[in-house]
Amino acid sequence: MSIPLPLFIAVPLVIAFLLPLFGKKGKAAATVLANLATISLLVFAVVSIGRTEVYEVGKWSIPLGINLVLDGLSSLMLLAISVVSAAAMLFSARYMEQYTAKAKYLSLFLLMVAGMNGVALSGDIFNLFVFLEIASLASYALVGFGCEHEELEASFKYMVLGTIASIFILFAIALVYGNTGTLNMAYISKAIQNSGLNAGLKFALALFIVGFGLKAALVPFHAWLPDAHPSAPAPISAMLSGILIKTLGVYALARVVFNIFGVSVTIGWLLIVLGLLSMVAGAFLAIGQWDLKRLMAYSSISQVGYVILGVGLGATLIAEGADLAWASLAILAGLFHLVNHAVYKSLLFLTSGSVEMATGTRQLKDLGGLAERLPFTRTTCTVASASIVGIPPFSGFWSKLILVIAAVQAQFYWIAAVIVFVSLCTLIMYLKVQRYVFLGELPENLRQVKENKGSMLVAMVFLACLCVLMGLLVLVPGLKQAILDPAVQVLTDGLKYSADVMGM
Amino acid sequence: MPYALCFLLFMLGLYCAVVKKNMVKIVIGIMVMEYAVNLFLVMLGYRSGGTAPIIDKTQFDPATQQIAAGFLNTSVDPLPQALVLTAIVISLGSLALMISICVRTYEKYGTFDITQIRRLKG
Amino acid sequence: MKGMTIIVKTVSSWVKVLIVLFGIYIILFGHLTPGGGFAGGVILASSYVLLMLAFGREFVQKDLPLALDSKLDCLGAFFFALIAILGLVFSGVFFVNFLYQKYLPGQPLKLISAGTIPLSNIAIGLKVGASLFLVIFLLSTFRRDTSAGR
Amino acid sequence: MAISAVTFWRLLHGVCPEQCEELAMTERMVAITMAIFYVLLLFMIIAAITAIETKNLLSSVICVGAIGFGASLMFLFLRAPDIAITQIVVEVLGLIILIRATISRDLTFITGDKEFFGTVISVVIIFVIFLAGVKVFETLPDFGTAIFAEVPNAASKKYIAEGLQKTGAANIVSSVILDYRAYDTLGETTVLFTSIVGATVILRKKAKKQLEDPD
Repeated sequence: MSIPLPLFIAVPLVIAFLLPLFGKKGKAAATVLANLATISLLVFAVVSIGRTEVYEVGKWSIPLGINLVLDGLSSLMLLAISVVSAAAMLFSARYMEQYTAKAKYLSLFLLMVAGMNGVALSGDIFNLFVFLEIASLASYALVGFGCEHEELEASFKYMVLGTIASIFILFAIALVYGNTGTLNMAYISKAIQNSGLNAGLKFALALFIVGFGLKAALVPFHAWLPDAHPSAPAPISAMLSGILIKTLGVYALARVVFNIFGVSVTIGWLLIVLGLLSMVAGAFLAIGQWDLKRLMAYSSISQVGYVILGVGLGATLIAEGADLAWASLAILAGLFHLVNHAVYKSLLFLTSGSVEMATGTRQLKDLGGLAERLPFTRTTCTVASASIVGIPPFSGFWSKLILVIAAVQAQFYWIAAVIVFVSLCTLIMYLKVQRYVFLGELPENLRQVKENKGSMLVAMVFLACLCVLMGLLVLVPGLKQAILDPAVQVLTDGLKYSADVMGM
Repeated sequence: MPYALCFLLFMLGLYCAVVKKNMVKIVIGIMVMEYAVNLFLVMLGYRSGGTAPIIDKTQFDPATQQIAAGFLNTSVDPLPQALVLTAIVISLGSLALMISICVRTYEKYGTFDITQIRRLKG
Repeated sequence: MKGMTIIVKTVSSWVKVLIVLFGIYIILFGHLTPGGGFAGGVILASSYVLLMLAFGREFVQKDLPLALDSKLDCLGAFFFALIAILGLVFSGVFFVNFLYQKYLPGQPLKLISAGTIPLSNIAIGLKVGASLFLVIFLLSTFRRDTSAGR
Repeated sequence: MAISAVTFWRLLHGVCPEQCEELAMTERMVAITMAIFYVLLLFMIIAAITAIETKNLLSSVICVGAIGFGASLMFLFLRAPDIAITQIVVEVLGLIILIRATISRDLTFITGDKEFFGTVISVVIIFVIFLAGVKVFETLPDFGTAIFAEVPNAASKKYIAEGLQKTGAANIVSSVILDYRAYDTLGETTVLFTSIVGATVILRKKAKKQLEDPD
């Protein structure tokens, strides 16, 4: 059975529109409904693996109307979004009991999911902008959900930078429209292939890179992330770090650079430099943090660097005309790391939420010795840490290994060295987390701490199992061919995208 | 040349949003940027001596279902106008949310000055 | 705040009717003349904002309770999404203008034409009017609460 | 003078009946329109500078209103009456929202000294980007020659030619936003919905409750 593509957006939207109608009494029903929505999205995403389709909304053939494009990359993103959102939604069922206005929270959550799905599926550049705004606005509100001093401050900072990024993107869209006269991504791509890049389009590309770079929190533009991600409630931190920055930033950037404008050596190196800067700076800043969630937020910057590095390496290799196999290897590493990071970083944030809910603090210096009190949280956190550090056989190991192999094969030995070095820094970070949260002496005031039960546990165990099993995605050839290879194919094919979309 | 003036407006807004230390001023800078982008989009679709893309009774012949050729050759581009309508609504939405955050922050901190609203480090 | 003087109250209660009528006109004729659901909705919202400024907040609360307003907001958005989904149900494709293409072509340049476009305008007008009034009301009440608290 | 008055009246009405077509195409009319554009743009830039630099927040907000109404007039002359109407009503509500936020606060005047050095650097950077950007606009088609007229098979051409027949709406902009690109409008409505839910969430009285509370 094939799912009509608009359902990916319509289901969360309609439920989000209805949720605020549930008052205080209908809170349980609202929670169940919202969970049903995310789980059905997960089912849709799994069913749609391997499908490629162009859906013309309103029966208007492109470029008259808007089209939705489902290809390998989109379905990979949809899968990642729905896995993380299903887990985070399950986690919030219990976690969000400590806040008021839960129905509105659930509504905003689903709106964010709908926005991300819309971005992943859109084949029209302006439509991509609109859905990007939905996801961003929902995330601004969710960051400030607690309404405390720090949360509001972080939310304002995030909102200002995010809105400036959105305006840059809109300006770039206007420039693209002024130069090509169309908004459909396939048609823009074709027009650019016919006319070449002129100064206007180059400026638009620069604006796109700044805009999406701000959304992805790459290093010169990262100022908002370490404030915004820790301030949000834990499931939202998991969503933001796990998937939002990747959909709005990395995915959109990759789509624009690879499929619309086409790669060039300059752009490839720009991405590599941005990726390396993010990796190194994020790792160094993370080591010095004493706030559990803030440490994880800085580590997100560093990990997104890996993804951008992989994608940028691929872009450089393609543009230099090197062997396509290496380029696909680098891109494979980047995308695989994207999925891996989505899973283990959201798990890490969920465990941090579990610790915070049990103890009421997230300062590393106030914690300690929780290994016995919180056995499940401890185990899942260890699994996630092992993954992020890259200990075999956990998922992070495989993506980093592939990235190193790709860098060595492309004869960028120093990049491989940096990757290994940053992995060591990551090891130090998470040893610190283990040492100060779970080992050491249990402080007096934490003797009565109890493990969280119910939906929170289920969500964490679900993600931990995924962390262990993710390695299979590259080890089992069938899975790799079904999920990762089509996504890599979309990027390596580059400008063939326009012909593909118009042909379907 | 009108494009350049429009871009100047955009840069003024950017300057205000980046340099100013007052929350309301930052919001104002963002609004100015939004005006500039909207204007720019509509300007892209303008034709000298054009007409609005709305068909009225004088330009439509009900008998033959034909639209007057004059309309087809002079109508300005409807697509950027549709985009700008969407963009205006989006900017109004983000304005409402941003002002709510400002007002709530003011209640907490008692000031709009972001140099004094600094509990988070870094 | 108990509102303004009797002159303002009398004038605005008259003007309010005109504004509401104008808003409805803009919404209903959105597919024929400039305007549309969004502009009309904002005009509807501004009529209530005028009432709020003239008579004070309690009066408006009686006329249009906040809970009802926020329900209207959700329902307006829901109806618009419903129009899209009905396209999927009736014509197999999301957002098809199924009324115009299948059931109710109407006469060009007449009020009843263009299928789902006027319906969408009405849904958007409802949604926009309710939501904008809601946010302005919230912002002004919020200010009063905190200043009273100090 | 008389001609310009007539022109002005016709411009205000946005639509141009046939009998003024030959008049509309005269260079004089185009020149007058261009002059109006320049005046409005300069007016908006001056208002923007005032809004940015004035110390009084309330005057600053009112200057923003002036930019908005300038933009609305500009839209009218750019033959976009839909946007002009929307801009005006949005401007009014936006101003109310902004004034609600600023007026009768303790602090309507901005005090405190500026960091001179940082400001200069930002001004220089922004000026350089501006100079770079001005070059970029030379790649666009000249002002007044719309891009869609030059591109073969542009979507906009079909909207104008077939919009009434295919969607039944005489207002082509309406047919674009509610039929051809209705999906965008669904997104737009959702954005507004999101921001309103977000605003109610941010402005709610109590955010956290004690977990021990038996609901």
